[in-house]
Amino acid sequence: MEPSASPLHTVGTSPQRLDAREKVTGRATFISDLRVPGMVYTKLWRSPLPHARLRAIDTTAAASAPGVLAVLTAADLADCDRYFGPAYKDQPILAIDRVRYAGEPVVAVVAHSEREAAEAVTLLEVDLEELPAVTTLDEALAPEAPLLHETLRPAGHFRDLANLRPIAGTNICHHFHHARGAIDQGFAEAEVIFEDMFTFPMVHHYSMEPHVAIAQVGNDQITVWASTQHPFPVRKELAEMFGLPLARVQVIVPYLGGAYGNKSYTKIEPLVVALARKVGCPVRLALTVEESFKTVRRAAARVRLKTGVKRDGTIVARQCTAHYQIGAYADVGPRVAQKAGYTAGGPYRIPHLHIDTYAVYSNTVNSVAFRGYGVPQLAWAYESQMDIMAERLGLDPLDMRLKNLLRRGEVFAPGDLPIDADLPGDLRRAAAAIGWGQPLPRGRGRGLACVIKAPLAPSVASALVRMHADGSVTLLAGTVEMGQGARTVLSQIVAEELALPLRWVRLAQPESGTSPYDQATSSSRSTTLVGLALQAAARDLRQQLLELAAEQLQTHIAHLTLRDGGVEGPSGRLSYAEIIAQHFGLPGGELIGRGGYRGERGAPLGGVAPFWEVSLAAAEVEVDEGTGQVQLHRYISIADVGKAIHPQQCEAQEEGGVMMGIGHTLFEEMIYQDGQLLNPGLLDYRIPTITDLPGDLRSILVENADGPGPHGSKGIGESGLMPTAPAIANAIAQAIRVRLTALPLTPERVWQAMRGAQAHRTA
Amino acid sequence: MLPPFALEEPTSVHEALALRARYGETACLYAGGTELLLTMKEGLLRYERLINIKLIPELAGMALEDGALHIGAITTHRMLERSPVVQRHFPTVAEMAAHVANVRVREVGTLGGNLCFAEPHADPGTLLLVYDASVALAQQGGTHTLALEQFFVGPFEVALADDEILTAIRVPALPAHTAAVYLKYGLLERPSVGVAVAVTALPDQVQEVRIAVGCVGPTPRRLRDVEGLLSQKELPEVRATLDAAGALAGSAADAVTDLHGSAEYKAYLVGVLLRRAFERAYQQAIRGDVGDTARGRGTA
Amino acid sequence: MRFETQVTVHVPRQSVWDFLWDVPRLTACVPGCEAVEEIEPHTRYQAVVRDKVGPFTLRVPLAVEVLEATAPARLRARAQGRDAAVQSLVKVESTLVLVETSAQTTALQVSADVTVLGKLGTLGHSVIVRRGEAIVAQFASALQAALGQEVT
Amino acid sequence: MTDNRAHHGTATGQVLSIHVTVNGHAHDVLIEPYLTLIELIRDRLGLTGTKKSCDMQVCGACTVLLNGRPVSACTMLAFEARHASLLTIEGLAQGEALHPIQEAFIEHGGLQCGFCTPGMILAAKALLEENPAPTEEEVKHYMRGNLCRCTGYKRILESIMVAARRLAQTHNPGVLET
Repeated sequence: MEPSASPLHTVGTSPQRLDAREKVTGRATFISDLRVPGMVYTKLWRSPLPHARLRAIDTTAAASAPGVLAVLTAADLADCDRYFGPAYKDQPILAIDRVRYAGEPVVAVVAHSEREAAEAVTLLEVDLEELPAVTTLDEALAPEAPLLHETLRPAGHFRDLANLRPIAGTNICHHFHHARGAIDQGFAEAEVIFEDMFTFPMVHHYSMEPHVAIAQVGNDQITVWASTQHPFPVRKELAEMFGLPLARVQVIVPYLGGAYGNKSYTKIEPLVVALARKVGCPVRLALTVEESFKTVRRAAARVRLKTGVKRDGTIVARQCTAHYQIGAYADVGPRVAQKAGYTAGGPYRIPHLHIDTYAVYSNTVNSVAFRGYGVPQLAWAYESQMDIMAERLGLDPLDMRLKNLLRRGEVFAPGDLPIDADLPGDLRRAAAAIGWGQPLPRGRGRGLACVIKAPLAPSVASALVRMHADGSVTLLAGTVEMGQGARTVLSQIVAEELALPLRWVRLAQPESGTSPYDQATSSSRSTTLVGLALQAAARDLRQQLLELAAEQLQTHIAHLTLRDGGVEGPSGRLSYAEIIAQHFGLPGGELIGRGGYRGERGAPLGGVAPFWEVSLAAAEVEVDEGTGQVQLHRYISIADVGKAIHPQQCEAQEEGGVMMGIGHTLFEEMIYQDGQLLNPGLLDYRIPTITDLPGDLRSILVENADGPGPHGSKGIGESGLMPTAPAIANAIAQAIRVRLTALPLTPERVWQAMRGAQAHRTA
Repeated sequence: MLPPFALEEPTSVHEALALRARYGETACLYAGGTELLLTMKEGLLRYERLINIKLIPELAGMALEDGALHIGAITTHRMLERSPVVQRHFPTVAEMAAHVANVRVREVGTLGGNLCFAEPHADPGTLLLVYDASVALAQQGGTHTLALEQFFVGPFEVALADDEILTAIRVPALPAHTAAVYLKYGLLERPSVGVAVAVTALPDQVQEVRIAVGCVGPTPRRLRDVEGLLSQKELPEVRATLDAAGALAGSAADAVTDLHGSAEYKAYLVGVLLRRAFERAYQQAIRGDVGDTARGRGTA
Repeated sequence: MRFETQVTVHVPRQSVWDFLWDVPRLTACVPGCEAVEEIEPHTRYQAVVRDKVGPFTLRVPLAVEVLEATAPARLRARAQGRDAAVQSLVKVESTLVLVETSAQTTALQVSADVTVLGKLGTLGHSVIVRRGEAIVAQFASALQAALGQEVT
Repeated sequence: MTDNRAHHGTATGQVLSIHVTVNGHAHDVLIEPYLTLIELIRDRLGLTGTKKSCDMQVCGACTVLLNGRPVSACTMLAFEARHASLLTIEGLAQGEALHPIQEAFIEHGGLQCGFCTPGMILAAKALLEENPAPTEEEVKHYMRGNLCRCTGYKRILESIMVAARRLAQTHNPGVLET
């Protein structure tokens, strides 16, 4: 049959999500819903101590418990490389000789049922010899601090981590230094110098679906159904650890129940594979929420800023020293410190810049990728300090920002992409939308913030578009659908190129063995870069169609156009089905289009930013001067999306980001005491609810079609949450003339600050 | 995942008491289970048996008995919230119930269970104290009543013997010209501070003030010393005393520093909520619209 | 969590010190302390401590180790153990400082660093804090009482 | 530990036979008294639309309707469904005809990753049956116990308000019930 002539030119419209129907009916399959025949279950014994030597493990009672198939420790896994990690291969599948954080997996019990495995875990006797632990930055950085790792083995996964710089004899696993201009000269030229310190706590992603994986091993082959944003890096790591060719490792990723970075790179996959190898049947590990809290978090940070300005508000110099408290194992910690550090100057013109960031190990849960990738920690500092400076200089925070914001085309860093957005224009829109400058009742205030982030660079993506005999197409790409709407948006991009109705386009779920390589579903890159790869593949296919049609219609390509699922020319029209049937001489076969994206190398970090992810926000708050409680009346979020392929989802991404940002701004914090996480669950760790929705939450999309992606698009996946904290803190400062420098801005912190200020005024 | 247990389902209080007597500490009464099952899943509590008391007719239902509200032990928070009788005669109780946890917990959780489990961060006990509520405790010998104030012993601890069952809660009507207000406050899932105030007043004449504080201390408690500071006074004098009363209430609340905040902050909040609750209750009392609102989380 | 308290007893410091090594009588002062056995005199002991908060009971076999004994002034010990049923681990490092306030009176400073790891946290931090405070206070007053008998 | 296993020993034997109507279909199932409702729904009945997240009645991902009332399947005993009518997300649509709430969530972008969606939609259904014309404040109050980490809630709120208007138009919302 012919594809119906349903409306084409889908780009820029907001069609129904292609996954929506499955998801509202409960038919969408998440990994936690999968059942593999013969599957058995594992539960883990985790260390209660933050740092200890493993003296002895008595597994006898557990091993003889009902339903138990195997009880495994690191010693049983010696026949593979037992360490993994994207920056350093420093994380063991199960603890080896030592445990480095409370919650680290030590023993795995495999049983016929989850219940039997859980019961058997309580029978394990593990003898630990406690070692001194470091759970804060100060402890970890102390001169005589116990070291978490004596030796480090770089993983060589990232081009931009080619030269990792650990500092020997310390817990610092990476020191990133970046300088422009001459800092001393800069401070000499400055008329006023500001020095401030800001802190950002450990926070947890809380994806609704905790980590889960199922592994099947056999016939010299590994198959893993994994809740990962990174099927290809996971495949690489598994292949290396278990000594298999990439072609023999299949990583399959159905829908993810949220991720936000917590399912980036390798997490629990090596463990389930190792266990499946031992017991000879498929093994499933589904973490509880508490276990996810003990698996991933955002890096805490302490940021010191020394900024020199002219009295008129012109910034001349900035020195930024930021320490990121990462966990017991590096994961992407070093890269977070580096990539975020690179943008520590913010979206501002700062001639003399001197940046040092450090990733510091501690006996705590691993800090992993988390939406914003280290930038929210720095933006919290530099956008708060911007208002501190404006106030002291007697300037309007809006004017001071406008004076220093980089203009379109200005150099951000030599060799990197020049600024590709109209930042002053965007900021004016934010200010206008919030009614900047208009009078407010007592207790209310407004705040602004603008942030810039560099995406993953250089990166690689490849894609295939298979057109079947009836003209419908299957897209093959490595992008994971984790809620961001990639399946819909990427399908729109191809439907547009091939003049097909969206219904005729389907993006297959990523399977590392069959989907073409994609580096990562992260860093706000899928629509833009995978979109480019798919667009190229679609154009390749389009060209094939045109050439065949030209031959079949005996005309020149120049006279042909694609419309409504067919090719039209002066001498007539052929549907794609007809073209394919004529070409193969039967109603079968298929045409395949190939496309790819390869990032440009160079720039200070090794890859040129394909685009800058800029984000601006304006907030209006009211502070209850009795309790210190902050109420958000209005919040405006501005995202420079270049071109919105699916406007509704772009706005929704922003809104989701903003609410997540409101969480770490107002209440989220993982609290450690005696080396133990005190609040690994929703009774004591509070994430935003629908009642936290600001009175008026609006996201404004800036569309200047100036992005590198299809139709001028840019990524905005992280934009929403990056400026939230400083925008709100700046509004609070305007409302009650109190400046907070530690997140979260809990009512108690606000109250303490108000009291402090009062005491200060009366004194 | 719950540890295994057996289920007993008595259909009369008599039968239930017999089971209590037979199994003692190895069995636990089960009504809504919202708190019990959580702690059992955590492995903190293990019982050989749960005794489901929801099939016992005597424990169900709500009724007005000579002005007082009789609430069967297995009455859920939702029933309290939605009962026309409660909404009409004890609107503050209905409002409080409407703000307990979330709707799913309210649908299942019972008032009796809530009081017996005595999780310190709970709402109902605090408000019911200012009504001088009492609980009916059945024993094989018969039933005796105990003032709610005496019922609360400590965190997770109440004056309920192993051979007893709480069958009902009795909530006397407030005196004439009296309004009660319950204000709670918190950032986390469970409330951090709860303050209940009942004010009996004529314009500018404050006759009686009852005050209870919950969540902050080990148990909800009446603050009679503070009540004394505010009762039988002219309004201006009461207002002048409110700060002192708030401070006293704060220290009397016996706060500790925990994940909900510092003891200092909680003590301070008790004072803030006390002042706000008093003003609201006074205004309603003199307007004659008794009852009024218990306000939800963070809306102090 | 750190808990501290101080009591004064009308007993010479040396006799207080001696009392501290009278294991049966000392452990009688520790709330919930059941069996105690001496593994190695003045250095290592094995004890079982039971505690109850409402329906929640904790039964912890504790390995006690004397870390420092400076007669007759200062005694430091560490106790550690885990309740398998509740999946919780308890660590207590306690210090007793004896200050001679007069020939016949001694001030006892009791301090304890208590760590409770694992599921027990679910009960709520405040509950554990209160129990800790209570236990240290009970211990101190029990000591006072026991030593009180000493003089009479 | 041994004392705990002793505990089990005395308790494990008991099996209950319950009759329950799930999404309109009658089931007679044998269950242990300690089986939770979510275990019955997901593991025994294979209805995986009901999701498990926080496991402590806070997040609402496991919300199902028991005789029309929203409950957390994670912390409810399965035997409580005895003689009851249980509605899970799989039972909301009539074949391919979606419930107006489902349609509203699709049109207004009330979902992203979709993990909270089944519970969210069922909670909204219970709300609208109880209060067919809620204010935004009433929706927020009722839905406070259903968490979403993706959407930021704005479009969920919109979806529910729109669904309410549509349901009000259809004279008899009951027809869509199972």
